[in-house]
Amino acid sequence: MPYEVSTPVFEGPFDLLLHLILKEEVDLWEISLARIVDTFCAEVEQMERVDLDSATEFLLIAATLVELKARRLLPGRDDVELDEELLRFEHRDLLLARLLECKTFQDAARVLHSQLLDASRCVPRTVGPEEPFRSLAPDPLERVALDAFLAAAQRGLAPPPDEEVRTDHVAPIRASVRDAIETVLALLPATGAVRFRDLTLGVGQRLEVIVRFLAVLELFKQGVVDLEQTESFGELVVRPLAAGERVALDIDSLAEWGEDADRESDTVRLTEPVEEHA
Amino acid sequence: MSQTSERELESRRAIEAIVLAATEPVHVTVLAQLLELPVARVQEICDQLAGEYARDGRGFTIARVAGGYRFQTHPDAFPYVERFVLEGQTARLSGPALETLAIIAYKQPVSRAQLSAIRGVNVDATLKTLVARGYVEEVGHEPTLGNPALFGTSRAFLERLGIDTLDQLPALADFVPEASIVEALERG
Amino acid sequence: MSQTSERELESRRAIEAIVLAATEPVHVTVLAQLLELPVARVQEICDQLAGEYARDGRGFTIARVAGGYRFQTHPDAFPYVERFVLEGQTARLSGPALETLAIIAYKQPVSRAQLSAIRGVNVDATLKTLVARGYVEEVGHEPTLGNPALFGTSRAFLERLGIDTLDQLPALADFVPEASIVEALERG
Repeated sequence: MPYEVSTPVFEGPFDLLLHLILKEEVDLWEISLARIVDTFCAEVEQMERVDLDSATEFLLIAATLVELKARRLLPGRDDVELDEELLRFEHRDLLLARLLECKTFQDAARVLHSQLLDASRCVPRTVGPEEPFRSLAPDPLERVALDAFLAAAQRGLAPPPDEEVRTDHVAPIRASVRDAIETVLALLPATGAVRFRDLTLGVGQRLEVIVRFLAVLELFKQGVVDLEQTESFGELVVRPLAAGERVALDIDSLAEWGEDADRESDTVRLTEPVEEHA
Repeated sequence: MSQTSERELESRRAIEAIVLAATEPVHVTVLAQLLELPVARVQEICDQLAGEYARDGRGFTIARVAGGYRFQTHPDAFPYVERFVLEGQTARLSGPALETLAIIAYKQPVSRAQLSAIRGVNVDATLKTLVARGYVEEVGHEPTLGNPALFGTSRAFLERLGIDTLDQLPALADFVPEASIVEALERG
Repeated sequence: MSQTSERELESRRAIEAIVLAATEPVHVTVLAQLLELPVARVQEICDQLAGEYARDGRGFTIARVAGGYRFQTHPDAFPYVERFVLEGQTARLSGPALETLAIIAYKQPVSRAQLSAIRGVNVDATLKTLVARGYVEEVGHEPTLGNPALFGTSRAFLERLGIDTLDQLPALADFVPEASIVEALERG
């Protein structure tokens, strides 16, 4: 039987990402990530079973992309530190390197496949000797020691080693959305509007900018402020609603941001059930 | 003319290749059918080939055995082949075959499906080899749909391994098989 | 003179007979020992034989694979041979299995974790398949915590690829994406 590659369902996130980029369907840094996510979801739906590993890895990559993109979209300080810029390239290069590696081995596998195919057209003789030689041959099992036999059983029945959960990609969370809401409330003028850019003046960490953005979103959700953005990627304007229109801030709902959102931790608690948000 | 000799070359090649790769003597009618040639013509070609091998002093010939053709070694090379065979160079169990045999030995009786599930690959070819070698035999049938065969090790297996009973196999001590294997065995 | 050519004929014959009787490639040193000839001479004879088979349009050849010699069928005869060897042939490998195999072939020895990192997915099941099929085997352990196993390709891998050594694999550098692709990725 000839060797065949199975129909190209995407195996893992690199495959998919590579495919998407090379087909120029998406430009990861310029076009909305939503498209990648949509395409991914469409692919996942076509899979016979959802592979948790792939999905997880994809989440990691998507998160990296979101982070990179967020950094770009959020109003930056003019004096962007060189270190940070370099870090950004590093992230990007890491991803690029992985994608290139993935592509390299994809192509190597293709050649390997055709070599295997070619080789399978030359059928080796494995018949062995004819009689009377056949009965002269010692039995192969006679040369197998009992402990080697045991070892073979152990290999054959061995469980795969415990999987190691890598968490080094999870950034420690230092900023709390709850704190940021308070800060934003303090910064909001009583009347008139303010640019989001101004709400983040003097903020050093990108992460803090992101958290402050989340705080603004929360305030918008709760009906404390209104948001305006006249064009894509344009200036984001935050306008506090008049006292009459304003709804009282529901501090309890902030609980979903997590009491321990500011914990300094680089571990993920895998035992916690993940809540489904509507 | 050139057309004929091309066809001629193809037929000769095909016969040589088929007989070389086949595990049993290939019956002359099978060759005739495959090549779409009369039986007599196939015999003619085989005779011709044998003649050429003899003329060229080859270490093998194509011989007619039990109505079929097979390659066999030239009698003059007997001492070399004998030494080669006696040294056990022709008899080796591949790693995967040994592992499958070990699984059968420890988990018998097992079905083909259980073995495939544990190994993660289709075990048909390996199982065939093990049965042909006489290490493994059918020991019963499962009482489930289709009554799949159950396999176990043979008396010859014990003898070759140099033990009297299966109890003398070293214990798979402190060895807990992975859940998926337990499942495969339970599911049957 | 006649003495020499008699000895010569005997060696050729013996090599052909031994390789015909083997079930797997016969290592060149085994042949050299059995024939009491230098390794280089054995290689010379085998090259000569392969040349004669090609010249005579034989349906087989003697090929050097995984360090040894074996008889194998001529690729042109494959359509005929195919029917006889369907059973023994190795089943196809899936795309992911091939990619993992390629990584192992070029990066060996390589650990499970390294493979997963490159593939971006868990490779446990694929690795198990490759090991069970005999393409891949454990070749050692990393001297780090937990001593994770290191994997490499097997002899059977070379045999199925029909190559003598890993050096005969196309250079990995040939597959490094060309500038335009790197650019596309960079732009992305």
